[in-house]
Amino acid sequence: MTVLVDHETRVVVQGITGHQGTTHTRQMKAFGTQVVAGVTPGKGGSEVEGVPVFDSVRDAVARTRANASCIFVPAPYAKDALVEAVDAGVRLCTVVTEHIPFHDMLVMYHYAKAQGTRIIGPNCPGIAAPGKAKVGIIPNLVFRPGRVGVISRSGTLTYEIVNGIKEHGLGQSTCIGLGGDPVVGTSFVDALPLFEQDPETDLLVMVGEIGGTAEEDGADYLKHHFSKPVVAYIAGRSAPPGKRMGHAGAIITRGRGTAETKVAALEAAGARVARFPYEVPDLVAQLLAERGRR
Amino acid sequence: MTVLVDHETRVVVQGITGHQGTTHTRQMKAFGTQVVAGVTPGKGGSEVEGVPVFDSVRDAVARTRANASCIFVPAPYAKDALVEAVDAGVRLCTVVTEHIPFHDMLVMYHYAKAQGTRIIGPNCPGIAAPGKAKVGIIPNLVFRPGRVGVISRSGTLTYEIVNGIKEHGLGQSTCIGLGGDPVVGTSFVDALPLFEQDPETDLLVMVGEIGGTAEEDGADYLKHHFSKPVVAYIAGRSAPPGKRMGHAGAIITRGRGTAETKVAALEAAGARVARFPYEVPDLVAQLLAERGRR
Amino acid sequence: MVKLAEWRGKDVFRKYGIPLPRGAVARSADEAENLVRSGRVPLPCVVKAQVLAGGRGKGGAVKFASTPEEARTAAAAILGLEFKGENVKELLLEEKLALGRELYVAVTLDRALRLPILIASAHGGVEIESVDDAEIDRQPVHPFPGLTNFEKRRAARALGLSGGPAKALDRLLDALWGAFQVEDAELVEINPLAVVGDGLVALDAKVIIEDDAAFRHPEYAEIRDDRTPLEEIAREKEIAFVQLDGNIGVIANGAGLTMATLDVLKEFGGAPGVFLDLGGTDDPKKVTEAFLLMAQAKPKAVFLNIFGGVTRCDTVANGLVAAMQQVPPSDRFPLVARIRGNNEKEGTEILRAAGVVAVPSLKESAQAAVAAARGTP
Amino acid sequence: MVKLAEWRGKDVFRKYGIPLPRGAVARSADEAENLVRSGRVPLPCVVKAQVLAGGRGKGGAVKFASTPEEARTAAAAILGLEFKGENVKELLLEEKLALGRELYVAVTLDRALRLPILIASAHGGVEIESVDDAEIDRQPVHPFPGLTNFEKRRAARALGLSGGPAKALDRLLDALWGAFQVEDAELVEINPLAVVGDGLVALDAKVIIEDDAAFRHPEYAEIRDDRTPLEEIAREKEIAFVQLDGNIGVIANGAGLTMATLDVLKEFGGAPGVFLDLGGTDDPKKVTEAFLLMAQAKPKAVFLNIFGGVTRCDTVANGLVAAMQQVPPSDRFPLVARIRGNNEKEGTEILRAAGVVAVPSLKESAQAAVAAARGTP
Repeated sequence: MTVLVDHETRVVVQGITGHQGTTHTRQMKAFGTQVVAGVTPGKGGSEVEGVPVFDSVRDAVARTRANASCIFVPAPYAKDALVEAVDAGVRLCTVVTEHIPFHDMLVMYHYAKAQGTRIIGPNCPGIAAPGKAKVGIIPNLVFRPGRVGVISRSGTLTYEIVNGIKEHGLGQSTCIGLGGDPVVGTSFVDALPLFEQDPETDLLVMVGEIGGTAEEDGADYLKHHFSKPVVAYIAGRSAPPGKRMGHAGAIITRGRGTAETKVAALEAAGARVARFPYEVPDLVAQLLAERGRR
Repeated sequence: MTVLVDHETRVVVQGITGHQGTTHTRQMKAFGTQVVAGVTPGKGGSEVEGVPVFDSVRDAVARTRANASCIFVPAPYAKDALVEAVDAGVRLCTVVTEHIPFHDMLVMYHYAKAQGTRIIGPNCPGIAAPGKAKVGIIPNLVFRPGRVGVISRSGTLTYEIVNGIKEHGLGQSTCIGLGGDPVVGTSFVDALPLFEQDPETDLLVMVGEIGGTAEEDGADYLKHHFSKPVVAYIAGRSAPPGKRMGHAGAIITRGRGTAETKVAALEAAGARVARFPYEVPDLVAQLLAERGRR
Repeated sequence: MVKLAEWRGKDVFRKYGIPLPRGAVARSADEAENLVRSGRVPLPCVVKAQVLAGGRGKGGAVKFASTPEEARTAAAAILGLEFKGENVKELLLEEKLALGRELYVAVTLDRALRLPILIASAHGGVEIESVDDAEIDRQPVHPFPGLTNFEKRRAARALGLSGGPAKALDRLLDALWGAFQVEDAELVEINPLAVVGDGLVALDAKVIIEDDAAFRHPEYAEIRDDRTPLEEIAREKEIAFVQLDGNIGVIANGAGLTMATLDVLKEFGGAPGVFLDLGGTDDPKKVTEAFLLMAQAKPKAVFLNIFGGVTRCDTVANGLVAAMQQVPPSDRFPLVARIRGNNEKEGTEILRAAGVVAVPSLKESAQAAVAAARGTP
Repeated sequence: MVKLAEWRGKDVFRKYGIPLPRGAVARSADEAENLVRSGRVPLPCVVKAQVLAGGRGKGGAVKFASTPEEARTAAAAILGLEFKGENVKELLLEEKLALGRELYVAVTLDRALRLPILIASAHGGVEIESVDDAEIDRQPVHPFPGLTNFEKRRAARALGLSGGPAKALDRLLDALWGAFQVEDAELVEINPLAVVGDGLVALDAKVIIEDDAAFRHPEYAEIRDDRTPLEEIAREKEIAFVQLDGNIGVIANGAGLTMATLDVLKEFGGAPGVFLDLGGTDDPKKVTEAFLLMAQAKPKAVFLNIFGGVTRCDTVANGLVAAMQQVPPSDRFPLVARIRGNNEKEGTEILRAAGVVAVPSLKESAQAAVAAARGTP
């Protein structure tokens, strides 16, 4: 494994018979992922996209040795679905579901952590390692195997930037979309060490947003523990304080979590910060070239 | 450190101003333990047995670098006291308090585990390493430094047996009283690896009781992972099924957890099982002598 | 532990919304008849002795009635029965339902896992101990996330339920889990849980409340169905009291030491009777209290085995000698005392000086106690 | 998020047993006077505008009254005020208490810790943002053990409370914690919390309920104090709606992409107005709905920026062209569309064929949108 997923990753899709579950099972398989099982209570015994469906994650794991889960079940049932995966021994769960109450997510996060399961998300595009595996919903078309790592709090903006990297003729090692909710299972600080240790990543792209202090905390980690070049972009420079910009994470309150503080922290940590998404690929190419020259 | 406590152990006594807290602070100090702090809310700033008292464990840890706690607070407040110690960063907690509702103990156990804190007890005599440190209430007089490890589910029966070992001219490396409640923080299975790895322990004495299957589980561990000689004793051979023998742990229900099944499991695992407490020291001496001859 | 009688257990279940047959409690044949006549209990009905032991059906402690007169007759027949040592003083009268399958569900503690477990079996209506292990589904439930949907779905599968009854189970298990947690229960058990039409009904209720949580539950303070006056005193003094068949009273401190004492006494042919466990303490006051309590139990001989940790043995011995004076001559008994620990030599001498057999060795003192009970000193 | 008006927040507090001044809501001067005359609100009393913004005292939205007439006058003066953009339609009348110190307590979420935090400050009665950080005590509270005694003791210390008020705080914090959890709140805040004699009274209430938990709380469904009709439609369609000051309408999918679009528009001198975020989806139906919704907002120009992941761009483009036909000519606006992803070339061509400015580059398309809004194509 390089960063969390690889050829050994065996995915169970929770909520596979829903529209999203089915669509993205197809996409994950097209990506080359081993999607070994689906779960929808009451639909055990059927098949979706050639994948056997089980009534419970426990059954799915017992029969298919699934070791990663991709959760699409509706928000009111997401907490139980996550606990089910954890109890079945699944140690990596991508939660795509949006609108999960943060009170539920608090339980999910601390329960999973206690049992040794990593959550990516919720309300996130998931994780993908081109040429290896994808657990989530990032469009396949933006990827191309390469040596640029990407960690992002955004969804479609991640696609935009990852696609930009591809169109620039570069490729990605692993890309993680953390999700933009107030409480996420994996934050920048949690994800950065994985890329620092990953021999397949030469450079890291961090895509942040206003709201919270995850980028500042990430910058602190960069400063003290990260040796690879970093290109960053922070969305929302022009967003007014106090307004929720789309999802609950992206809000500036009490003067904390502004684009300015994030950009300043990242620059102080040695990252090159793009002012616009379309500047990212150029900066990446430039830093890789500089690195190559050394 | 050999088994959990040593000269580096710095004890904070929660509930130090109570009768038990004060008495055993004196005893622990007499044993040679570094008792660095006490906690009783509202009594911060005072002193007990020469030990400074604080209003909170957080304060106590900040000021004295306490790293182990001995909890004497009454049962209704024990859960909160434990959480307080855990949150203050204490990673070893001996809970002497008896009559803690097991529903509370379930929360205590799983919360402490998630945060990386080991609980010994509740309703237990605690842990002692003669010549090093004691966190708990085992009478000082039964000890003498040596190379016999003791793990016991009992209280006074532990004293009886440990004293017997001393009177036989032998000594103990570390002695842990696990407590006899239905839910304990550290069971035989949890404690055995510590003694297996302890270079100062040559032989282990296991003192069990009827009720539950902790001894059977321990025997299973012995069989597969334990290399040192073991002498065991199981109390309650003549106790009738369905009667609670003193505390909630010691009850035989549904034919499980009888003295017979425990003795059989231990013997099958290679332990020498004494029929009466007073046989233990002889068996210990005999096995040590055999070992010496080899 | 507090075992609740069926009707009290059902009161708990009712509080949490678990469906029950309509019914009411009667303490006399008159009352039973009136409950039926007034329509509070519909006919036909079942009349059940409110005792804690199982096997009531086979034991004649459950009868059926189709008329008020039959209800009276059944009540009269059951009241006053002695059922497995309990006198029947209360009856539960309930409507007799047209039953489908009978299931089993319970929540209790799994000590090894340190988690509550939800137990479900499609084979209800019999003692769960008699059901094959493969037919019993056990699921640990973690108290942090609490009981979850997938656990309830698995239980439904184990019970063979779908549709309406599965939906009813979903609500019922939430209620059962709530009762287990909020009431500080050791066990909440429904056996049988009957499928009635599209729903489920709890035909019996077994609820055991944990003693240690009594401080949170003053409502259970008065329910101590099975306590003798001596047991009551012991409880007040926080001394564990166990009644066995023999004639040697045992006073010891700590459950393990008490049981070991028992084992040794038996080895030498002794028959332990009442025994008192002071817990881990060597508090001389508690030793004295246990001694005086023991005097009331009128044993043939008493074996006192205290391992002194904190207190000095001479202090304990002095307290004991003082207590002996308080026992009226008619109630006196031969005493063998073993006090170990701090200053044990001094303590032993004080006892001997007061005429008490005091031997430091557990083996020898046990032998002495057995001899004393036989009247062969 | 649902911000509750003070009186609704106090209704929540009442449910959990938090002590409050006696009071009632009035929606007219008559009603205000009657509340006082009938004794439902004791005199002297305070009359408070029920608006969501802070700083009511200084803003003339809080008045005092000693007689029913004064209550009427105060009510009449406040009702109809426009306070920071809100029309005052409701008043809360409450008894005026003899106050001691004014404190601050709240529970909210700490995102970085991923734990709720209990916030306490002895400096209540002012905006907490204006209080020095050193004077604010913050404690994470883990939801598994829940709020514990030591946390409550530390809060009492931070608030400088002991004796009766400390005991009152103990109960109050349990209630506040309960409200935070059970109501799925983002924030429960009491500021000021007043020491009144030996007790504590919540003089104000700020409660914010999380939108995502709406499925558990139908009781809050009707309370959406600050929604315009367009916002209401957007909510129903599950489209995030944000109203800014400018004149360029923005439709994008995903919060990050939406904000990035904003940043680029501003860079080129554009002023974004209403913007609609479809969330992470590229569902053509949702694109169409957003487009029609945007038409109602009457923007000067619209910039549509969709990154297509699952759906093909040509499908989205066709849907968009179809939607354009549905907008009445009077409501039409210049449209710049950027659709990236699968089949983007085909999609862009479909749009161009329909007369839409369609540029794949974010930079160029943003420039085009700004130009369109200026009327300089």
